[in-house]
Amino acid sequence: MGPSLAPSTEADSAATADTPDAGNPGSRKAGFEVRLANFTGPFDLLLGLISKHKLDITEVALATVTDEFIKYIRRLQELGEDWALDEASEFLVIAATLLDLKAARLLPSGEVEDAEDIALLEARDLLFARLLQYKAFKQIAGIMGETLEQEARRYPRQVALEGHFAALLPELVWRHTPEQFAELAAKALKPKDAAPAEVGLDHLHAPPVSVKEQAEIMGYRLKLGAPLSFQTLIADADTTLVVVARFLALLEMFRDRVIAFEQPGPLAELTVRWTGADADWDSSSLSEEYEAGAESYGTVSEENGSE
Amino acid sequence: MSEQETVQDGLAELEALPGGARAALEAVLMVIDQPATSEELAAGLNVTVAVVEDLLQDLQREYSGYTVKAPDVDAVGFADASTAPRGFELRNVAGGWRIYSRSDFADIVGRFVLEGQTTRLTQAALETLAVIAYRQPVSRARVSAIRGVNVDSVVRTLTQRGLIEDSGNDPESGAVLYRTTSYFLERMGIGSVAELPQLSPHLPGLEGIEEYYDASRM
Amino acid sequence: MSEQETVQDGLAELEALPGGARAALEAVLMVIDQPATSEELAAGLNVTVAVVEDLLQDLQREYSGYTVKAPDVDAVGFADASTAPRGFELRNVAGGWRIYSRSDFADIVGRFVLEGQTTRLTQAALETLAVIAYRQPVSRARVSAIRGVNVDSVVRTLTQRGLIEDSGNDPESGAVLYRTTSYFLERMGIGSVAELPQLSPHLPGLEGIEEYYDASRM
Repeated sequence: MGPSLAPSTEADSAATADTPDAGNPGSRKAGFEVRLANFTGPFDLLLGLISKHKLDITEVALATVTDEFIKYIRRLQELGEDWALDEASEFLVIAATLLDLKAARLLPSGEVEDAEDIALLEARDLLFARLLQYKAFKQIAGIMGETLEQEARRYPRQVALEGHFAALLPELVWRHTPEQFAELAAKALKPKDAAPAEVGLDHLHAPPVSVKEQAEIMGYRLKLGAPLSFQTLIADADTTLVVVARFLALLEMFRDRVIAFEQPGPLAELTVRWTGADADWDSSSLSEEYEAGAESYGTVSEENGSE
Repeated sequence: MSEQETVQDGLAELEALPGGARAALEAVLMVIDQPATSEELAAGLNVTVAVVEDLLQDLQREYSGYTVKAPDVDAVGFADASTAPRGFELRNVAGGWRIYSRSDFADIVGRFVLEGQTTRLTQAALETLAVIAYRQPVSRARVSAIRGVNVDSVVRTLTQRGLIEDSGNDPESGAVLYRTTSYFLERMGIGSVAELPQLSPHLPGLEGIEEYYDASRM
Repeated sequence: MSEQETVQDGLAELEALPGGARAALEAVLMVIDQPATSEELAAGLNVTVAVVEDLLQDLQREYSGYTVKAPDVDAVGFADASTAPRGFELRNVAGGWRIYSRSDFADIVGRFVLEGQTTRLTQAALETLAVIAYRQPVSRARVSAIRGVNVDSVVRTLTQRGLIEDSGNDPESGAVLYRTTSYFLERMGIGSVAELPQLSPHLPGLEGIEEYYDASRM
């Protein structure tokens, strides 16, 4: 602690600035309402109903929700509301979870025949739990943020030891030669590569199917211009895993706003159309939920928030 | 000489000084730069933990504006200066005692103390911190799975800020596990992670999922 | 609005806080590390120097065991706690004010300080010292970024041990910069920092390391 004596307006504002309650989605979400054939109400309530099984996720036209949301955000921007971006990125996270959820629910759920089907069923429940958990942690994070801010208004006394006490300290034992010290410095200064999070075990159980790779294939086909049905897109898939990977890839691409879905009704044929203005889009912008390395999905939600 | 006697001598010695044991404790509180436990303070002052804890509570009350003798003060109809809150407070956080400036004066104190000022955490950092706090020890991959995004850079920032730390490796996967630090407790103003708000009220419609998802941890 | 009025407003504002202007001044004095002059304190509190000097003298007297209302206390024959000296004192050293532990308790404080002190630097302290030695002058935030952990307490230890010192503020960020001391050179057995061994033989592929850190400089 080496406090400076210079009065600082910057430090001052850091200590006093009020944040709009960044952690409480309830208070911020209040504005956005979803209007669907089978549901009208705030987005949060929609999530709540889905999580309580009172509304089947497969009955929710997510495209409609998204369209409405985009309209809502545009309106906010026109009104000069500066938290539109926050709300938009939060929506993306939640919508992505909903999409995953819907993806899992839409998968054929007939007889449980093999381990793959069981895995898919479990994945569906996990997604469910994840959605709930995510919401809970979001609320808790809001509470923690408020606590941290309140607590930051107290400054601990942590002054340097007074000279006469410092003089009492026993002489340091020092056994390093300059060379050993340099070695230590070299070690300490070496850039630290992020340690691998863990050793992946997935490949031991199933042949790897890369969502990213499938996204590239989907992207290539769709960029030709003509809308394609999902059936066409998976016609050459030789395993269920490839079908799943392609579907997830499409969801990811939808999240990247480069494609659009059309589906006249539940379980009707799903048509996919390229809408990306950016002809340069490639799969490297995909989330690393499936692939390690990229950062793109992270950036939207990582950098938004209260700053 | 028995230990009991030594301890008694310690107290007698302190009481002989101007201001007594209470002032001696105050003097020690002036030089600590991190929370000190009542055991550490008792050992340093050579008195029992019970004595130190009484003294700490006295001081805490006094700094907050109520002297132990408040009724007497009322009785003589004289509002002594010591019944007004002081500019600082004594708090028990992260398992130890430490003196802090009172939060009412944050704006003024902030003009003098530039460092130690922490910039506010982003929403992403807060959420990651929350997950780690409630799931510790936990790997980055697991936090990622819960938050649905890659958390590597946020975890790095939190580590640099001293809010979380490496707590060894998962015996199965070998993944680095993270836990919150005592500095985190200090910043939250709590004594231990057990004092964090309950998570369950924030989990809607949880029936069954809890056991399924994470029986051991909720 | 004249300057005089502004200053008066500052005082009224302080008096409205719990404990008033005196507590506000106390709050500042309790947490500053470097002694502050009455001018600096007056500027920070937004009151006149005369007001601050009155308050400082009040506090100094009170800490030493005499409240401003001591005669009243005598009159009612009641020795209030606040008339006993506190464990700390307010001293004016080299033109600046700061709160210190009271010298009567030097023995006790000294004993407390010595307890738990080791004569050896921890690995964390050594590595931090090494980073500072080779990157000086350098801010704590940058050392933190390089080491990937919070180094606040280690930097305090190294300062306390006289191995590093404050070398002014970064012109851009205002952060305190640290450099090694002549005591450090003495312990290393070298005449100047220039005599520290070159790093390159120990660090293959060092080229570009500067850019690496500067890019992510915080």
